[in-house]
Amino acid sequence: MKKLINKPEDLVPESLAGMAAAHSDLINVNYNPNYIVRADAPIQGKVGIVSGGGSGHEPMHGGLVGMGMLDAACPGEVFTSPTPDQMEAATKAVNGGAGALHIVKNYTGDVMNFEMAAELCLAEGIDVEAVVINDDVAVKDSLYTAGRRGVGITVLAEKICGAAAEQKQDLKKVADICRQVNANGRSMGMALTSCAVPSAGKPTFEIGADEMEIGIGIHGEPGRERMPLKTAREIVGIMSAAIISDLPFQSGDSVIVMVNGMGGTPLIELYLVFHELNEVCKGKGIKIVRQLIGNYITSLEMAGCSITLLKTNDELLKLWDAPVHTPALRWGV
Amino acid sequence: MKKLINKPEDLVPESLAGMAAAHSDLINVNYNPNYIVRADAPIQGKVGIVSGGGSGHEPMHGGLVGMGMLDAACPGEVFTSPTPDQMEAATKAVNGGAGALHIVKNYTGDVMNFEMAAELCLAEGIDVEAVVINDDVAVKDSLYTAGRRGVGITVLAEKICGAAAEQKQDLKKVADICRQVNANGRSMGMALTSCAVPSAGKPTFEIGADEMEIGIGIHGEPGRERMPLKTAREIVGIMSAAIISDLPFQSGDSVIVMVNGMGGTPLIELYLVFHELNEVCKGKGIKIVRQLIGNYITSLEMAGCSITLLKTNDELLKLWDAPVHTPALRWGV
Amino acid sequence: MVSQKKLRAWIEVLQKVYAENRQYLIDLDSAIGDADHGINMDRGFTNVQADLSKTDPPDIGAMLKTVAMTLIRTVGGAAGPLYGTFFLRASTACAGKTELQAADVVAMFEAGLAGVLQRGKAELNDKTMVDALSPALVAMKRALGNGSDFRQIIQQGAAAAEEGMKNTIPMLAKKGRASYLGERSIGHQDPGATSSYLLLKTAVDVWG
Amino acid sequence: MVSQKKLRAWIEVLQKVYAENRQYLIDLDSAIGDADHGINMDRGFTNVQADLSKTDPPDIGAMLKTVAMTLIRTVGGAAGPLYGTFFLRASTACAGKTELQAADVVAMFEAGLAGVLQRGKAELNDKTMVDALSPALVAMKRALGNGSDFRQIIQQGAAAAEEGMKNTIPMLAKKGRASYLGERSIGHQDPGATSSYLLLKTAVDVWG
Ligand SMILES: Nc1ncnc2c1ncn2[C@@H]1O[C@H](COP(=O)(O)OP(=O)(O)O)[C@@H](O)[C@H]1O
Ligand SMILES: Nc1ncnc2c1ncn2[C@@H]1O[C@H](COP(=O)(O)OP(=O)(O)O)[C@@H](O)[C@H]1O
Ligand SMILES: [Mg+2]
Ligand SMILES: [Mg+2]
Ligand SMILES: [Mg+2]
Ligand SMILES: [Mg+2]
Repeated sequence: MKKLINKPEDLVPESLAGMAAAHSDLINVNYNPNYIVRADAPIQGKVGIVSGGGSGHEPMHGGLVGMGMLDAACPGEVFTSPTPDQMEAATKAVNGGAGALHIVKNYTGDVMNFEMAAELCLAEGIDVEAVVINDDVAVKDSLYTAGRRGVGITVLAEKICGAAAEQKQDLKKVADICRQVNANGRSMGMALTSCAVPSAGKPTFEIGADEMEIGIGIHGEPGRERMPLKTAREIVGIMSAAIISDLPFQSGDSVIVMVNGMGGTPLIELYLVFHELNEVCKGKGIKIVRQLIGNYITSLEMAGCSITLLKTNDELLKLWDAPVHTPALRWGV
Repeated sequence: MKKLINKPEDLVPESLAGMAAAHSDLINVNYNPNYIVRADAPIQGKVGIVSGGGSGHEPMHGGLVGMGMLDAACPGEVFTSPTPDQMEAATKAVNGGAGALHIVKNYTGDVMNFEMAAELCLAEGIDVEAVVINDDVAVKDSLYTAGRRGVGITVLAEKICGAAAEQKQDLKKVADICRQVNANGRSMGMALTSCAVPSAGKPTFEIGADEMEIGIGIHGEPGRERMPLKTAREIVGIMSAAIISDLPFQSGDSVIVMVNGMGGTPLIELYLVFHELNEVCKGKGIKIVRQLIGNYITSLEMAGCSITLLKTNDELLKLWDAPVHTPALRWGV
Repeated sequence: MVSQKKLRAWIEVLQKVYAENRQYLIDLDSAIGDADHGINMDRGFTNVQADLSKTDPPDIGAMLKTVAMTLIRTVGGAAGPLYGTFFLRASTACAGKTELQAADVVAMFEAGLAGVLQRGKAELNDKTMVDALSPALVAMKRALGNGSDFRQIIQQGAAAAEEGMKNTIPMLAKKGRASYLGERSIGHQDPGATSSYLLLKTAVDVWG
Repeated sequence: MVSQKKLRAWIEVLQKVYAENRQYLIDLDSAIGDADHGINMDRGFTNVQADLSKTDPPDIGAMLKTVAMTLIRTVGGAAGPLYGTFFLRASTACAGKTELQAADVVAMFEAGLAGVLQRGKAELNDKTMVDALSPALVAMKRALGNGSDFRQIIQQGAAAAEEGMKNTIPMLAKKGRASYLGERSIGHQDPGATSSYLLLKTAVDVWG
């Protein structure tokens, strides 16, 4: 598969160099170990919000670093969890004495690496709480498995926790809010085409010209079911039913919605998907109070989308509306 | 090619319905004829900035409607110019007595339809100036041909003219600024894969697994040259050389830069492209003072990118920095 | 001679013709344009058909005006204003008439072509619809001057349009989207010249 | 008995083995994971090789600690912390030693496996690297108890690892990325069990 890159092994650092050059007002980039921090870090007395994961999901996480959102992001190799030394260094760089929240997506690799990093940070006297995001309803949850994957809710949690931290709420409270967001959020994705990891050099999976994968993971992990391509209305029907019945979301609920592109799907289609979702929610009496539509948690050039619903309340909504200024998300400034 | 749609003929209105539902604070959508206007239109004494073109280039133009940018956008069918009745109705809807600027991309269809619309508006006593954007250096310019295509500079012109109109500058002045932006801006695109018009149902062009098209148009029109895929560094070298030598941009110039994704290229690659472009500009003494990196003027799901450079000055830069609040571009509010 | 009914039949059959040739015109436009000419013509004449079916225009001029306004309103692209202007001017040439003599038909095409030339500013050999329409008009005028009968006049117009359409193949495009291709436009038949040929060929089929 | 030099040779050859098996491990991980296990192992051991070449560790414990820290620092994913912890615990078991007797080698693997179990919390039959490592340890302990010679002990460990690796094919994954697949994970060999088998097979090749 064709890419706009030089060498696969240089993709991550060269892309980081582009971010550094483009957003020097917002962020600083550190290499070896790789991490991105707010230009004004550390902020005394403020909980540092640190996240990270494999690269290839841009703008998440690096594009979400800035005022009101992440203090630091650790980019791993493409689709590979970053390493504990990155997370440790990033956590130290943003530590303003109030500790740090690690927002971790529930993948074995991410969880274990963040665990090791937290051990290292605690050993150095930095207070760390980790919240593991696991919102993907495509995966059957169980105590005896790796459990659900962390997907779209990560973006919403980072925004909301970032706002809480900006208000100087303490680590316990910010972590509680993060758990609350995770508990009230659900997502599901689907793919029309595969992505290709640059250093692998070929598509991660094969998919027929008339097929789609429902429940795809953001690394191209196979989903719930391979089926013939359907209309957007039918697809949104399947995905929203799985999401809504899971929490369950109920008539009268207010929700923040994200219709997210996987990277290769044009915006015109994402707005159509949002239109269909809006119709479904109207029909069920679920009130969409805020929405994000675009590419936020992607899977390289994969075509497809994901839908995220977060049941919200006044507190969460106020945090959502609070100012944010990052390369990818900006309002109120 | 697979799409997240219902029926091809419903794509445009259903996607508009999604935009209307998502951004009711910013825009209103009118159907039959289709156009998008600022929620607060018309604004008395303010020049109305109207643009439009075929759909499939989202977020341009509909996503650029709002405070400080477009007053109205007319979406045509996919890759097909909108019609004079759309433009006429949109112009009337935003006319606050100070006339309207039509920002037209230089395609025969767009130019002729906007011409007919301007005739209709003038007949109704609305002052209209039209500026035709033609910044694409991939196409040889000549008095005896259709001339250069309008591409990336359109986005920058819409931002800058929108700011000038917001300051209540008059129609002549706003049109002059638009011509100045066009005269000082140059772009070029390239593609790794084809797009597919939904109602055509198959890729617009064939391209080999190791090939790229340099100088592609935003409708998948063939470009300057088909050649074997090169590294991002070489590709940026070719594109930036064509752009820089054309104006020409010179050592000491300050530029606003856009690295634009064609729709199917992931952000991680666009930042890498920006990094390479930044290196080229540094080497030539060209100072990048502002930049946009992302999908702004797309070609459905085509993979590839375009580069736009605009030679700027204090006046243009101030207009660039002025607040803007649209679905796709927002700062200062 | 052609009655208003026959003229209407021409327009109605054109809808079928463009529907049938949709893919063909798309393919031609894929090679040197943006792959929508077949979609545009099909959409335009389908709308024309729908609009016409709702009205009973008093004369040919009024009928062609409906055709023109619908094409302008629903086609877009280059073809919309061009064919829209073609039929708008043609309608003026037929104002108040309920049947057309051979000379009227030629005058109608002449007015239409003049509109296309004024709107699009193309010249002969620019590789556009003009390269089909213009030879067709020349041939029809010659046949009219020769005293040929109605059927022959239209037939000769269609034959010239066909030749003109084929002659666009080796041309280098100077107008429209294909002009962006420069040398690479050579070797492909122009989609607009093709839809213009179909306009005349259908006239022969319906009126002949 | 294995000298520090031979142990170092094992690590060095592992770099070649993972480079050679890069695509094989990618393909296995494509089927039930995210197609990076070959890339991860290759990157990790290439970095180990580079780091080792810059140092001359006084004993096996120090050498394995370098291996562990480099893996932790450069692999990421699930494999990084798991193999990192494996070598970290193995290094502790070999602290201060410059050569290992058969019992030391078995103790080294036992400590490593304990680390993997603690870090990953997988159980036997969860379809992970534990399904290769755990049978290997059982076989090596049995062979050691039987009084087998050094070569036999390692050979029997590798044979058990190979069998364990193959036994992962019909298993339903309960840990790691493959567990997201549920029933669809059945019928594929686990990539991590495969890289663990290669660890033991290479020991046989280098030490045997
Ligand atoms: N300036 C012009 N004058 C006459 N005909 C033109 C001109 N420009 C384009 N055309 C015709 O229009 C045709 C393309 O129409 P269409 O594909 O519907 O529009 P678009 O190029 O906007 O997609 C061309 O094949 C050509 O015959
Ligand atoms: N909890 C666990 N315990 C032991 N091994 C595990 C566990 N989770 C995953 N593994 C092993 O890790 C392998 C995948 O490694 P790798 O592909 O490098 O990481 P990732 O899954 O993060 O992409 C699996 O094949 C499996 O053998
Ligand atoms: Mg991985
Ligand atoms: Mg078109
Ligand atoms: Mg066309
Ligand atoms: Mg993997």
